[in-house]
Amino acid sequence: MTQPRLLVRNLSCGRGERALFHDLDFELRGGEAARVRGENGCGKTTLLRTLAGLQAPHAGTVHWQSATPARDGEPVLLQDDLCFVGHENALNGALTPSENLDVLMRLAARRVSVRAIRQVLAELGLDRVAERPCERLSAGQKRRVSLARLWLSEAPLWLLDEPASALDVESRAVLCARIDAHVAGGGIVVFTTHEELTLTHTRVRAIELTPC
Amino acid sequence: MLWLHRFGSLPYFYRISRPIALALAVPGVLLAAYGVYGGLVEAPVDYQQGDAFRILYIHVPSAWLSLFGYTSMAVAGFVALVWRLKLAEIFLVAAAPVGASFTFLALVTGSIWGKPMWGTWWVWDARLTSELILLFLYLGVIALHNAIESPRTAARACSLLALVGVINVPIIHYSVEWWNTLHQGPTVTRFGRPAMEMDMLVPLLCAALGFTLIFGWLTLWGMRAQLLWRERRSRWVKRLFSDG
Amino acid sequence: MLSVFWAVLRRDLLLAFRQRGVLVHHLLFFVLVVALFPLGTGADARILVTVSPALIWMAVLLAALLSLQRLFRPDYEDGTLEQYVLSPEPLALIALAKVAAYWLASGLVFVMASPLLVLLLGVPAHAVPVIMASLLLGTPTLGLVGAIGTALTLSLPRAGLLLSLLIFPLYVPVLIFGAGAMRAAIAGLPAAGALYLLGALLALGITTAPIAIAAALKISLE
Amino acid sequence: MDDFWAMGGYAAYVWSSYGIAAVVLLGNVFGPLIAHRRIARRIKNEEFDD
Repeated sequence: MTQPRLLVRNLSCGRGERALFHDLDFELRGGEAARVRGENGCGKTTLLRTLAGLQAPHAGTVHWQSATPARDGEPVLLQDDLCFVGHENALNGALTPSENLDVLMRLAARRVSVRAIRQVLAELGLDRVAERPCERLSAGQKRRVSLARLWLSEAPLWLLDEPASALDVESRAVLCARIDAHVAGGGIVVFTTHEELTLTHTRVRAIELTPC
Repeated sequence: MLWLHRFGSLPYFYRISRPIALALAVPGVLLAAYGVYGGLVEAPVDYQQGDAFRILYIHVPSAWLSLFGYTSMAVAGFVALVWRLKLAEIFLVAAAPVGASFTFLALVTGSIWGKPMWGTWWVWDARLTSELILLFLYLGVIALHNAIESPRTAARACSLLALVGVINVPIIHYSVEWWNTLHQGPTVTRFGRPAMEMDMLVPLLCAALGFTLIFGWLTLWGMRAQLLWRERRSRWVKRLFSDG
Repeated sequence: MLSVFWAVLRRDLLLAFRQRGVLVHHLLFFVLVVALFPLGTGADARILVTVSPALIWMAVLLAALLSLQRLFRPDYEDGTLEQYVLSPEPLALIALAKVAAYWLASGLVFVMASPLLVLLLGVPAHAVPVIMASLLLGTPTLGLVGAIGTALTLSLPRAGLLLSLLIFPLYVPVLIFGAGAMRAAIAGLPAAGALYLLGALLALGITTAPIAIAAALKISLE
Repeated sequence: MDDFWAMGGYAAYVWSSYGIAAVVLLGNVFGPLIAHRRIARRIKNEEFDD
C-alpha cells in the first residue's frame, strides 16, 4: 500500500453562500494527526465535511493519495479510505447498537462479524446495553457506540468532528489510546475538539482557521 | 473551449449581457409586432372560426415557448449539474418565471379562444390539460427555488427537478392524450389543418420567431438581476458600483 | 455490492416493524379517506362505483405524500444519510433499497387493503384482480418518483405543501393509467393496455429514479 | 377601421387575449429591471460589506 497522503491547496469554504475561510494549505502524511482550531462558527465542521467530500469547496482542491479532483471546487471522493465520525452519531434510535454498527460497517463495505462488534462494544464498556434500542442510551453511551466504528474500520484516514463530546474521562482516555495506535500504525487523523485530548505518543499539528 | 471558458466568466458575461439583450430585443419586438400585425390585419378571415382565430398569433407562440422554455431549462440544468457552470444555474433560475409566463399565456388565450369555439371556458382537452400540468411543473421549480435559502443549493436542486420534469413531459403528454381519446372521443383539432394559407402562415412564423427572441431577451434581463444578487459580495461587483 | 442493498432493506423493514404504529396510521388514513367519501356524495351506488377509481387513486396519492415525508428525514437528522453518501457502495443502490423497503411497508399494505375498500364502494368482484394489479404496478412508481421530491426538499424542515407541488404533476401518468385500468375493469373492458403502460412506467422508474434520488440527496446534504 | 376593432363580433375575446399578453410581457420586462436596480442600490449602500 502506498503511504497515505492528504494534500489541501488554496481551500476556500463556506456555508451556503457565506464564505468562512480562505486559502487554507496543509499536507498530512501517514503517521500524522492534526487538530482543527478556531473560534465557534469559523468553519471547523465545514472543513471536515469538505475533506470528506460531502460538500464542494468554494475554491481550491483536496487531494487524496494520487487522486486529483477533475477541476477546482469539485469534491474528491475518498470512498473506502475514509472513516467519518460526524457531529451526529449516525445511530437510529429504534435500533440496537449492534444492529446500527452492522449496517454502518456494511455501508463502509467492511464485512464484520457480529462477534467482532460485540467484542468492541465490550471493550468500550457497552456490553450491557448492546441489545437495547439506542434511544434509551445516554448521550455518552451513544457517542461511544458511534466511535466503535474506529475499532472496526480499517480506513487510513479518520475525520472526527468533536469525537469526545459527552464522553467521561475514562472513555476519553480509551479514545486517545485508539487515535495514538492508529497514527502509530501509519494512519492520518484530522479532528476538532472542545475537550482536551491528550495524545501521549502523537505530536498533534494545528490547523488554524482564521475567519475572513 | 476557450471561448466557452471566457463566456462562463461572470464579469465578462455581465458586461456583454446588455448589448446582447438589446440585440435580441430589437429584432424580437419588430418581428413579433409584424407577425401580430399580419395576423390581426392582413390575414384573411377564417371561414370556420371568423376573426376569433386571430388569437392564434399569440396562443401558438406562447405554447411553443412553454415547451421550448422548459426544455432549455433542462439542458441548462444538465450543464449545471455536470459541469457546475454557474451561468447555467443562473439561466435556469431566470428562465423559469419567463417560461411560466408564456405557459400561463398559452392557457389563458386557449381558454379565451375556447369560449366562442366550444361555448365554455375550459374543456379537458389533451393540449390544454398537458399545458396546465406543464404550468405546475414550472411553478414547482419556482417554488423550490424560493424555498431553499442557499442560492447554489437552490439552483442545483432546481436543475435536477427540471431534468426529472423534462423526462416526464412527453410521458405526461402521451398519458393525457391516451386518457382523452379513451373517454371523450377524438380531440377537437383547432389548428391541425393540413394546409394553412401562406398569408396566415408567414405572420405566424414571424410571431413565433419574434417571441422566441423576446424570450431570450427577458431571460437575459432576469439573469442580470440574478447574477448581481448572487455575486453581490464579490469584488468585481463592488468595483463595478464603487466607481459610479 | 448487492449485500449493501439487502442490509439497508433489512434495516428499514426492521425499523418499519418496530415502529408499526406509524404504518397503522398510514393505513387508517387511507381507509378513512375512502370511507368518508360516501358521506359527501350520498350513498347512491352508481355514483360511488363511477368515482371509485379516482377516489382510490387519490387516496393512495395522498397517503403516499404523507408517508414519503419521513422516508429520508430520520436518516438526515441522525447523520446516517452522510454515511450513505460517503459509502463506497453506489448511493443509487442504497436509495433503491430504501424505496423498496418503504414500498413493502406502505404501498404493499395499501394493495392488500384495496379489495376490501373497493367492494365497500360497490365495485363488482370481477374487477378486483385488475384493481390490485394496477395498484401493485403503480404504487412503487409513486414511491420512486416521490422519493426524488423528498430528497430535494430534505433541507427544508416543513416541506409538505411544497412536496405536493413538486410531485403531484409527476404523478399524472400513474394516476391516468392506474385509474384507467380500474375503470376499464369495472366496465368489463380489457385493461391489459393500461397495465402494460403502468409496468413500463415502473421499469423506467426503477432504472432512472434511483440515480435522480442519489443526486438529490447529495445536493440536499451540501 | 371600426370593422377592425370589432373583430367580426369576437372583439372581447381577441383584444382581451392580446391585452393580457401585453400585461404579462411588460411585467417580465420591468420585474427584473426593478429587481436589478434595487440590488444595485443596496450594493452601492454597501449593505453586503460584512
